[in-house]
Amino acid sequence: MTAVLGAFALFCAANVVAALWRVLRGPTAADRLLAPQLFGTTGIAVLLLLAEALGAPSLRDVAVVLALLALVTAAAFALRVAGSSARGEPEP
Amino acid sequence: MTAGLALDVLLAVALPLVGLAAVLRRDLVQSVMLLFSLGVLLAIAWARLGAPDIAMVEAALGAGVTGVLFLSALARVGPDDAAPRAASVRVALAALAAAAVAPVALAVEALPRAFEGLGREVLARVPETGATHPVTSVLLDFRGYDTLLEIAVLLLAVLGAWAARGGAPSPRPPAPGPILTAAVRLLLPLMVVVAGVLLWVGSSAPGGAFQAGTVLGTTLVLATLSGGVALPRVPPWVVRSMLALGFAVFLAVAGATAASGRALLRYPGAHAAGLLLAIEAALTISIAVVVWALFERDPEERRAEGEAGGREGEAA
Amino acid sequence: MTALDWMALPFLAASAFFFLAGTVGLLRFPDLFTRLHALAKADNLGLGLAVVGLAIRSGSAAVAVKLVLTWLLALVASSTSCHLIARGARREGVEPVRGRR
Amino acid sequence: MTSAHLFAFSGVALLGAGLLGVLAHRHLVRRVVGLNLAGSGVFLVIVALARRSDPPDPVPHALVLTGLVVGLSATALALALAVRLHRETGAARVPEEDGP
Repeated sequence: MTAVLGAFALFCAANVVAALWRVLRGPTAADRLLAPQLFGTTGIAVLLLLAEALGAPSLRDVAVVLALLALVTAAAFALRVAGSSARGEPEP
Repeated sequence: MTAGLALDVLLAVALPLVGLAAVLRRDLVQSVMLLFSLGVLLAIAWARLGAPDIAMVEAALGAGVTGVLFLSALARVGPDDAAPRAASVRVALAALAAAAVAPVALAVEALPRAFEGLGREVLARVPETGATHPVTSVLLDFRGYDTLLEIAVLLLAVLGAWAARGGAPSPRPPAPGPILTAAVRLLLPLMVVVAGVLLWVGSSAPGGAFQAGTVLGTTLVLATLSGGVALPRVPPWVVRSMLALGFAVFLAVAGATAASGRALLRYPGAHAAGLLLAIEAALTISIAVVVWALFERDPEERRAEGEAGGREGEAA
Repeated sequence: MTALDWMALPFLAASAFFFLAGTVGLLRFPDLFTRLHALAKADNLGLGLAVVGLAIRSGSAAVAVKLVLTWLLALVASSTSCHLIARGARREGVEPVRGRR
Repeated sequence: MTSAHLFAFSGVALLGAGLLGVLAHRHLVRRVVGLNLAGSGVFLVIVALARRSDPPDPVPHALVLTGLVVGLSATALALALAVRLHRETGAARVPEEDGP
C-alpha cells in the first residue's frame, strides 16, 4: 500500500508541475496566480499522502500550515498589485 | 519504492527549471509567481528529504511571506523596462554562471554516497539537553551561540528595512472586503493555536520557535493586509520590546550560564527543559514580530504621522 | 493490502481523477473565471476525497479528525483566495468571455 | 544515483539559475529574485547531503532552519533598499551601471 500511496503522491505532484504551464502562459497576472493556488490544494494532498507513505505524522502539520497560509499571497496580490495598478497610483 | 524515486526525479528536475524560468521571464510578476511555486515544490522536497522542520518554515515563508514581500515591492518599483541584452552577452553570462557552479557539482559528485555525519553524536547526547527532538537540541543547545547571533542578525535586518522605508508615503490599500475579513477572523485564532501547538511540541517532535514564529508572523502579515482585522492596537514601544524580547532572554540566559561558571549556553541539567521552553517562547514572539516588521513600516513613524488607520499588534 | 486499504483505494482513485480534472480545466478553459471555477471546485473535491481515503486507512479517530480539519481549512482558504483573485482581476479590467469561441 | 545526490545536483543547478539571475539583470528586484533562488539552491544541497544517513543528520537541518529566516530578512532588507533607491532616483537599478 505504501507504493500505491507513493504513486498517488507522484500523480498529484505531476499535476502541480503540469499547472506551471499556466504560470508561463498567463495571459493576465491573475491567471499566473491561479497555478500557485492549485499548488496549495494539491501540495496539501501530496504532503498528506507522503505523511502516510513515509510514516511521518509531522508532515500533516506541514499540510495544516500550508492550508492556513495559502491565503496570504492571494491577499497580497488582490490588495497590493491588482489594487494599485487599477487605481493608477502614481509612482512616488 | 519506485514511485518515491520517480517523485524525487520529478522534483529534482522541476526545481531548477522553475528557478531558471523565474530568472528568464521578462514579466516580474511572473517571476514572483514562479518563485512562490518553487516554495511549494521545495516544501514537498523537504518532506521527501526527511526534513519536516524545514518544510514547515518553507510553507510559511517560501510559499507565503516571501511572495508578499516581492509583490509589495513590485507595486512600488514598477516593471523592468531595461532593453534585453544581446544574445551573445546572454550566452556568455549563462556560460559564466555554469562555470561558477561546475566546481560545486564536481565537489558534490566526489562526496561519498553514504555518510554518517554528526547524527549519531547528536542522538547520543540529546538526553543531556532539555529537548528530545534532535533538531531543537542542535538549534538551542549544541549550536545555541549560532542561533543567538542569528536572532541579532534578524534585528539588524529589521532596523535596516525600517530605516530604508523611512519617510515613505503610506500606501492606501483598497478595502479588504467582507469575505477576506470574515475568513481572517475565522482563521486567525486557528493560526495562533497552530503556532502554539508547534511551539509546545517542538521539544519532542518537529516544531519549535522558528516554525511557530514564522507561522505567527505570517498570520500577522495576513491580518495587516486585511486592514488590521482582529489585531489589538498596541503602542510602538510594545512592538519594539517584543522584537527585542527573544534576543534579550537568550542573551540573559547566556550571560547567566557564563556567570555561573559554565560554558556559554550550557544549561544546568535540572532546569534545561524549562529554560529551553522559556527561550523558545520568547524567540517565537520575536521571530513573529520580526517577520511582520520586515513587511511593515516602523510603527513609531506611523504614530508620528498621526495616521488614523495605523494599527499594529501581536496576537500571541 | 488490508481491508482498510481496499476501502480507501476507491476514494484515492476518485481524488486523483478530480485533481486531473482540475488541472485539465486550468490548462484548457477559456478565461480566468472558468479556470477559477475548475480549481476551486474540482481540486477541493479531490483533496476532500483524498482526505476521506487517508482517514479510512489511518484507522485512528484523532488522525481522521485532523485530516478533515485540514480539509476544512483548505476549503476556507482556497475559496477566499479564489474570490480575491477574481475580484482583483475585475478591478484590473479583466472581463469574462461570453458566448462560444 | 541516490535520492540524496539527485537533490544535491538539483540544488547546484538551482544555485546556477540564481547566479545567472544576479549576473544577467540590472533591475534590482530581479537580482533579489536571483539571490533568493541561489539561497534555496544552497539550502537544498546542504539538506540533501544530510540525507545520506538514515535518520538524516539534524545539524544541517538546524542550520537551514535558521538560514531560511535569515534569508527572508536579507530579502526584505534588499527589497526595502531597492524601493528606496527607486524613490530617490526613479529607477531600481544600480546607478553606476547607467554610465556612458
